[in-house]
Order: sequence, then structure tokens, then C-alpha cells
Amino acid sequence: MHIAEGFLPPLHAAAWTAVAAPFVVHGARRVVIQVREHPESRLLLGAAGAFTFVLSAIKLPSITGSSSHPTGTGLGAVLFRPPIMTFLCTIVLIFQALLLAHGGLTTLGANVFSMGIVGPWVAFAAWSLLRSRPAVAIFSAMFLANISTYVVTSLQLALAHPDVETGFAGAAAKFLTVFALTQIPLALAEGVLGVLVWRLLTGV
Amino acid sequence: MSHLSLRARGLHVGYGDHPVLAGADLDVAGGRRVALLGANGSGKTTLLRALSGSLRPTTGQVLLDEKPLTYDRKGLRAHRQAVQLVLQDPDDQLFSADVARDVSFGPTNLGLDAQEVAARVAQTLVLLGLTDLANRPVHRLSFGQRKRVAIAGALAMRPCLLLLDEPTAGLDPVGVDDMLDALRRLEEHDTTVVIATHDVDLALAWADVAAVVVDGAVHQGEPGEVLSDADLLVRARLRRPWVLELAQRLGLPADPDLPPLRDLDGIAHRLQGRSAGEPARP
Amino acid sequence: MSHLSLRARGLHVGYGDHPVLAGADLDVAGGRRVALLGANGSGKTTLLRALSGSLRPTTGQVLLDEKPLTYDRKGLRAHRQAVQLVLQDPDDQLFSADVARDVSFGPTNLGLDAQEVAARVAQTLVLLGLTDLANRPVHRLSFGQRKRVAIAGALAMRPCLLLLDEPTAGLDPVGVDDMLDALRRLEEHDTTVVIATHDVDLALAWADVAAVVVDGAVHQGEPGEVLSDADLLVRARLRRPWVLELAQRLGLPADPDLPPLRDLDGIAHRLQGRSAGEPARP
Amino acid sequence: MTASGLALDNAAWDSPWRERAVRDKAVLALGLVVAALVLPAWPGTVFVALAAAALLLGPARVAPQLLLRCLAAPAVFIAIGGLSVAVTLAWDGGPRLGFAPDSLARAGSLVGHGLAGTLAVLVLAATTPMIDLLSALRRARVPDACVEVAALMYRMLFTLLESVRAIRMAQEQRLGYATRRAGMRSASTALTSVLLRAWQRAARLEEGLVGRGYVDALRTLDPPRHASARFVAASLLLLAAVAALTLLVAGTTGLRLPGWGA
Repeated sequence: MHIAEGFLPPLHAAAWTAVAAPFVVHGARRVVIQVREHPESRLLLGAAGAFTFVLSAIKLPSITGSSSHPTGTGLGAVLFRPPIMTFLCTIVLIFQALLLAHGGLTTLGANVFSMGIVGPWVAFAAWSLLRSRPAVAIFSAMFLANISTYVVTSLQLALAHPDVETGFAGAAAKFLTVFALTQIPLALAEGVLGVLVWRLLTGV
Repeated sequence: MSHLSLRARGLHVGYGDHPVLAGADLDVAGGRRVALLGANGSGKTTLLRALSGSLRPTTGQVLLDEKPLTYDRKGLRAHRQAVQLVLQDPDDQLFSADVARDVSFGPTNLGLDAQEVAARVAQTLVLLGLTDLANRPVHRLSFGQRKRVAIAGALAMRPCLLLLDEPTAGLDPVGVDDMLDALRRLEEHDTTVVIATHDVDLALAWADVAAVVVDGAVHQGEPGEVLSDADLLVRARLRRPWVLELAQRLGLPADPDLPPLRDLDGIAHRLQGRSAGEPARP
Repeated sequence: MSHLSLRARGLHVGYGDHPVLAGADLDVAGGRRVALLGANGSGKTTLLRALSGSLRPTTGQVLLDEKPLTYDRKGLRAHRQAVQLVLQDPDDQLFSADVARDVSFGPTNLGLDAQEVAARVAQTLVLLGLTDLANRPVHRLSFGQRKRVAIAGALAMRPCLLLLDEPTAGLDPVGVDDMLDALRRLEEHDTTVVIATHDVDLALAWADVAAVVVDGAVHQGEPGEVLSDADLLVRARLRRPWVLELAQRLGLPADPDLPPLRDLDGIAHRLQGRSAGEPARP
Repeated sequence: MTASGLALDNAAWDSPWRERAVRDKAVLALGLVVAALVLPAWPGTVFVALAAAALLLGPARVAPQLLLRCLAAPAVFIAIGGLSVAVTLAWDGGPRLGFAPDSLARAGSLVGHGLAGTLAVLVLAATTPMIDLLSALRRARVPDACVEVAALMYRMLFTLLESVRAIRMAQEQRLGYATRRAGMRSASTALTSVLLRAWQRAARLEEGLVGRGYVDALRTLDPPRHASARFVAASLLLLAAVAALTLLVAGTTGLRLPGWGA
């Protein structure tokens, strides 16, 4: 779920764009440097980005019985590091906005912040801390990348649309319930998926 | 396993303005070899997908043993135990690290216990001549071997009908013969085999029934007749099999007393018979 | 463009213990159609890659117009302007979003200016009958169309030699004919064409020279002779083309005064001639 | 890829506006996006939505079914988000949900901004293939490496999507999603297969492109696009009309709904 076009007031949209911009520029610089040093990484990065986009087309059976799609930024952050992931996520979000009508252009900054910056960095931090136990580390990275993305989205919406009676706190409670609480089983499923994929990749 | 019939009745499958199938009918009688022919993009694969239940037609029905397929979980589960589809590219179908594990995927999902799964895997590998490869990693197999492993994966479900999309495409001549041998063994175990192909020579030599997919519909009949229909072949972007073409050029008359011309042996036999009256040559 | 010759001399290419090529020689004379035959995994593709310069042999030489290929940047660049390889899977070569953009890639890399690039793209598309598809997205083309676009991408470099890996694999009969027509037009523009295939019938009908890759070496010769060599064919996992097989079964003698048997027309002609003495049949 | 895949992408490639310069279309679409955001919800977003829908269904010749299908995904988010704003939460002795006239009005305007904005984005999305946008970014001095990675992503995502679909179908065939446990296992093997395949694709494409003279850039010739001063002028006129009409109607009815971000 990305914040739809028009859902953030102009000031908020501009502010989140400003917050996300340095991270995206940094990521883009990393990409330029990497491509300059290793020209063949152009194709690998393209494949990685396409994979990130396609991940959202893989249906995941969730614990509640409904199905959902993984965000996949956790796995990407571990495989490619967060700055590269921020860049790839930005492109993926632009593609989703223009190819699938998911998300939007004025809300791109906010969506990049939650999915392309917070998610990957949280995942990378979890992975780095728990590295000695890879299964736990990859589970935490995928779970936390997913759930932190939705928590941040909820808080972004709460900031933009405070509750008429209880202000930001009330709005946060509402949005967290709707977007983050319901996401927990799906995030758990993504964590389990991460562990299974890790086992397949490392041949355990 | 027993023979079941599979039918398609008035299938429509459409993406937008250009329907891929527009009222396609097909009868697959149990135990009869059916070759589904058509150009690239004619809808052969779409028809196979609809027959297997993995694609739901907009209108029309798929009937297994005269009972219409229902698209709920239970209906699809039952259908898939009877009808299995093998895709053209084996890499779309092989996901496990080694051959035995890949073949065990279906039986495991059927909820069989470990012993039964192992037994089925072993039997299936024997049937397809793959026993020696059981523990080989899938990515180290040749293309022809991967194709046969993909068939093994479907076969381990013990289907009554096996639908194969281009089983011989990309195989070298010996690989094609190996594949046809494998299909012959399946038939000995009462599996009805339907293949989609654009190899008209193969279809003539192998099939009991030829079904040409053209303009969204299916024309089904005796291979020798269907594949002589010049008008149909043009519309379907196919060619007449060389055996029939040569027979026509030489004016070999269709003779109801003789078996229909299907392959090199047949035409050589007819031509030898015909030239028996000629003076001997050095 | 002028005709250049391309040769391989004693190529060894090995991955680990199993050398793919072990002393392979090949002569491609300018203007002669060469069909490279072999089973899956025999090393056809490896040989093509070595000829194109994209794979460096452990030992041995590739010679273009008698000058050995050097593997520095400059040498490779010059070689690729003369020799272009088209891979079997078009998706390994097509990277751009639409047809015209993709075909413009090679000429742009040659450093031509925009006008010249546009002119070359337009000419190439005309030559391959792809003009109508110029602005179509690559991902919405059929397999056969993608194959032709991949050839267009190579052809826009204006090579003297075009190496094609399985150009007809996966195409339906009309698609195969379209492909052969396209190759014929290239030859009219003085491009020498080498194809790798395991279709022995196609090789016999099309090629001036057949080269069979077996056990890491190449046996090259007149197609009718090479493809009659029973021992060679068994080792190479190939079959005798049906035309030759039928001629042998019927005891049609090789007649040096007649053109060699290559295809259906040829054998029909011979058989009609032969049966002229027979009594007329209804 | 069939139309069931990325319908919006297909519409863009088939669009009668495809030959138009990206800049011209961007002026129109982004102008509408901004208008959807800054004009008062009533009646501004209604006018923007009507203008965008009229452009899409009229000169841009987008099929109505396609438009509805494209709106379905964001509509879910807009509905849930709107509902969350409409409901108020109070704390007196435990959480208590309710409605307030003010919250309903805010939710209404939010839904208006969301729908109008989404339609405005579609004016660009349904008329301009992604590759044209990327070429425009290159001309706007976005580094080549970034544009090329994005362009490769665009090409490769279709081949990978095809793989995902085929693998999924093959797994369903063998009852790979019959139980949740089997489903998890199938999803993980599918994901791993696609990841490995993405890698192989990249390696093979690299080799294929080296053979075509690839050294250190993926430059191609951009086809000429048709810039039209009349189109830009008409776009600006339309935007001005939407803005003027909004202010006029808002002024005459005297209706003053709470603005944005209050």
C-alpha cells in the first residue's frame, strides 16, 4: 500500500520530498560510482531493480488466509545495501505509480521515505546486529523492513490528517490500526519467506 | 489409472479486443493420441491452459469425463489430480535443487507420507529412464533431460491425461526420439497424451487425432485428412507434412485398403510397391 | 560490403575437465552458406561464440580474411564490425524498450551521427520486413518477431558475416519460411550467413557447406555427403535427412549428371522421372 | 506479455498522443496534478477530475473499462484512508469512535483530492511510454548510469513477470498452493528461482550486448517527438479555466469548506 496521489497536502508532500531527496541523490551517486568502476553492474542493478518490482507480483499466502505481496526491501537491503536499494526503490515506486497506478507523484517523496529509506535501513541494521545467526537476522530484516514501512506510512498520514478531536495521537492510533496492525501477519509471512529463500540460496 | 475423456465446449478466452479463443471445441477421447497444431500465437498454449484448469475461460466449459470443471478450490484440486500440464520451458517448472526433490513436489502436496512419496518418485523416474539422474542438481542437466524431468514432475501426480506444450521443441533428433519413447511408455501405463506442436511431420507420424487451432476455433479430425486440407493449412500458417506433399506430387492415390501414409516407412513401402514393375536398375 | 573469409584453426575451449572444443577447424568462404550441425550440447554455440570473438579459445586461432583475431579492445572492435553473432534467445540481446531504439544501439556505438543512425535503422528494418514494428515495444512482440529484431540489431552493424544460432528454432512453418526469405535477402546484400541448427532437413536444403560438430571437432563438407555418413551421424546424435533416407531406401543411385538431392522438389522430380516408364495409373 | 499484464503500459504504447513531446504532455498532466492538490476540494477537484477523465476518454482514447480498472487499486486506499479520517477517535474512558461534521467534510475533500490527483497522473501514465519519460530525464541531465539502470529495469521486468506467471502456474498445477504450508514453500522457491533467473538474464544480456559493441554506455537513438505550441497553449488554457471556474463557483455559492492541512 502506497500513499495515493493527492492524499498529502502540498506542504507535507513538499516536505517529504525534501527529506527523501538527499537519500535518493546519495543512492544515485552510489549507482553512478559503481557503474563507473564496474560497467557490468549496470545489468546487475537493472536485474535487481526489475526483481524488486516483480517481487510485488509474487503472491504470498498469509496467516489470515488472504494473500498479500511482499515488499521485498529487506532482502534487497541485505543483498545490495540500503543506498542502492533507496535508488532502486525510487525507480520501482515511479514505475508502480505510472505502470500500475499505485502511489503517486506528489506523494513519491513520502513513499520513498517509508519504503525506500526507513525499510532498507531498519532491515540492514537488524541484519548487521544479528548476523551471527543468519536465520534470525534475515527473518528480522524482512519482518522489520515490512512493518517499519507501514508504521512510517501510518505516521505520515497521521501527521497530515490529525484527528478532529484527539489530534495527531488519535490519528496515529487510527492509521496504525488500519495499516500497520493488520500488516503484522503479512510481515511475519514475509519474514518466514526470507528465511526459506535464504536457505535455498545458501543451500542449507 | 483408467482412461477419462476431456472435452472443451465453446471456450472463449479474450484479452481485450483480440480474443485468443473464440468458441473452441476439443474432444480428447481416453487413450487416443491428440496433436494440437497451430502457428506461434494461435492459441494452442491458451487452450492447453484452459484444459488444465489454470486459465478460466470467459465463457464455455471444460468437461472431464462429461462432468464440467468447477473453479473452486476443490474442483481445481480434483481436476489437477487427473489432468496435468507440462509447460514448454522446463525451467519454468523445475525449482528444486535436485531431480528427486523436484519430482517429489507434487506427491508431497497431495499429502502422501514420506514413504509413499519416495515410492512414487522412484517409479516415475524408472518410467522416464531418469533413475541415474535422481540425485543430480537440476541446473547440470541437459535441455532434453530437463524436459523429461519436468514431465516426471507432472507424472508423479499420476494424472490420467498429460498435456504437453511443445515437448520436442529445441531437442536434437536423438532427443526427439527419446522423448517419443518416453511418451510411448506413458501410454502403456494408460496415460492419455495430448501434445501441442507446430511440427506437422511429427503430428502426422505420431497422432491418432490432429486438432488445428486457427482463428480461435479448433478443427479436429484424422491427421491425414486434416493435414491435407490446403485451405485450413494456409489459414493456420502451417505446411502440409512432407509425406503427404510428396504423395500428392507423385500422384499416389489414397487407397482405402492400405494403411494411411504417415511416415517415411509408409511412403517408402508404397513407392517400392509401385516401382516393382520397373526394370531392375544397377 | 565485400565477402570476407572466416576460419577457425585448432580451437580448444574447455570448461574444466570436459573440453567443449578440442581442435576444431572451420572454413567459411565468403558468400557460401554454412550450416553448423550438432546435438544439444555438442559445442555449436561455443564455436559460434569463438568465431564472433566473444569467447577466447584456450588455444587456436580465429582468422578473418587470413588475419588472426587479436583480443585487445581494438582487435575485437574491428572484428565485431565484420562478424556479428545472433544468439538463440532474442531476450539475451534485446535490451531496449522499442524496436527502432534497439536496432539503433549498434550504429550508435559505431559513433555514427544521428541522421546516419536513423537511415541505417530504417534500411535494416526494411530489409527484414520489420518497418511496421518500428515503434512497437519489444515485450509485446511475438517470439518470431523478436528473433527478427535481434537479427536486425546485428545487421545494423553492417557485418560481412552473420552467425545465427538456431535461427529457426521455435518458429512455426511459415515463420521458418519468413526467416529463410530474410536470410536470402541478406545474401543479396553480400552478407555471408552461417547458421547453427540441429534440423538436418533444413541444413540439406539450405546450405552449401555442412559442418558437423562432434567430440569437439568439426567435419565439414558437401551437405549431401556429410549428412549421408552414417557413422558420423550416429556419433553426432543426428539423423539422416528424410530426403537422403528415402532415396537410399528406394535405391535411387547418386547420379553425377543430376543436381544433388536436397529437398522435396528434387526427390519428387527424380521419382517422377523414374516412374515415367511405368504404366499410367488412374 | 498480454493485456492482462500491465494494461496501463499497453495503453501508453498505443496512445494517439504517444508521438507528442513528453514536455507538452507533462505540462498538461502535472498542471492537473498540481491543480488537484492546491485548488479547494469543492468544486476544484471535481472540475479537475472531470477535465482529466474527459481528456483520457476523449482525445487520448483510453477505454472506459481500462480507466475503471486502473482506478480500482488506488480507490481501495482512498476509501480506507477517507474512512479513517471520517471516523473520530476520543479518549474519554477508553477509545471511542464517532463522527463529526468537520471530520466528514475533511474526509470528503480528501477523497476528492485523491481521485482527482490519481486521474491527473493517469493523463501522463496512459499516454507516455516509460522509455520516453526516461529519455526526457536523460535530456534533463539525470546521470546516464541512473537512466540506463532504470531502462534496463523496464525491459527486464517484463521477462521476469512472464517467468513469475509461468512458475506460479506450474506450481499450482502440482497443487503447490493447496495448503498454507505448501504455499509458503512454493512462494519461496518461486522467489528464489526468479532471483537466480534475474542474475542469469543479466549475465547473458551483458554478453549479448558486448557482441553488439557495448563498451560503457547503453545509448540509443531517440525517435523524434512532436512538440506543439498549440497543445501547450490549449493545456494552459484548460488549467486556467479549471482554476477560474473553481474560484467562481466557490465564490458564488459562498461555500467554504475547510482547506488543506488545517
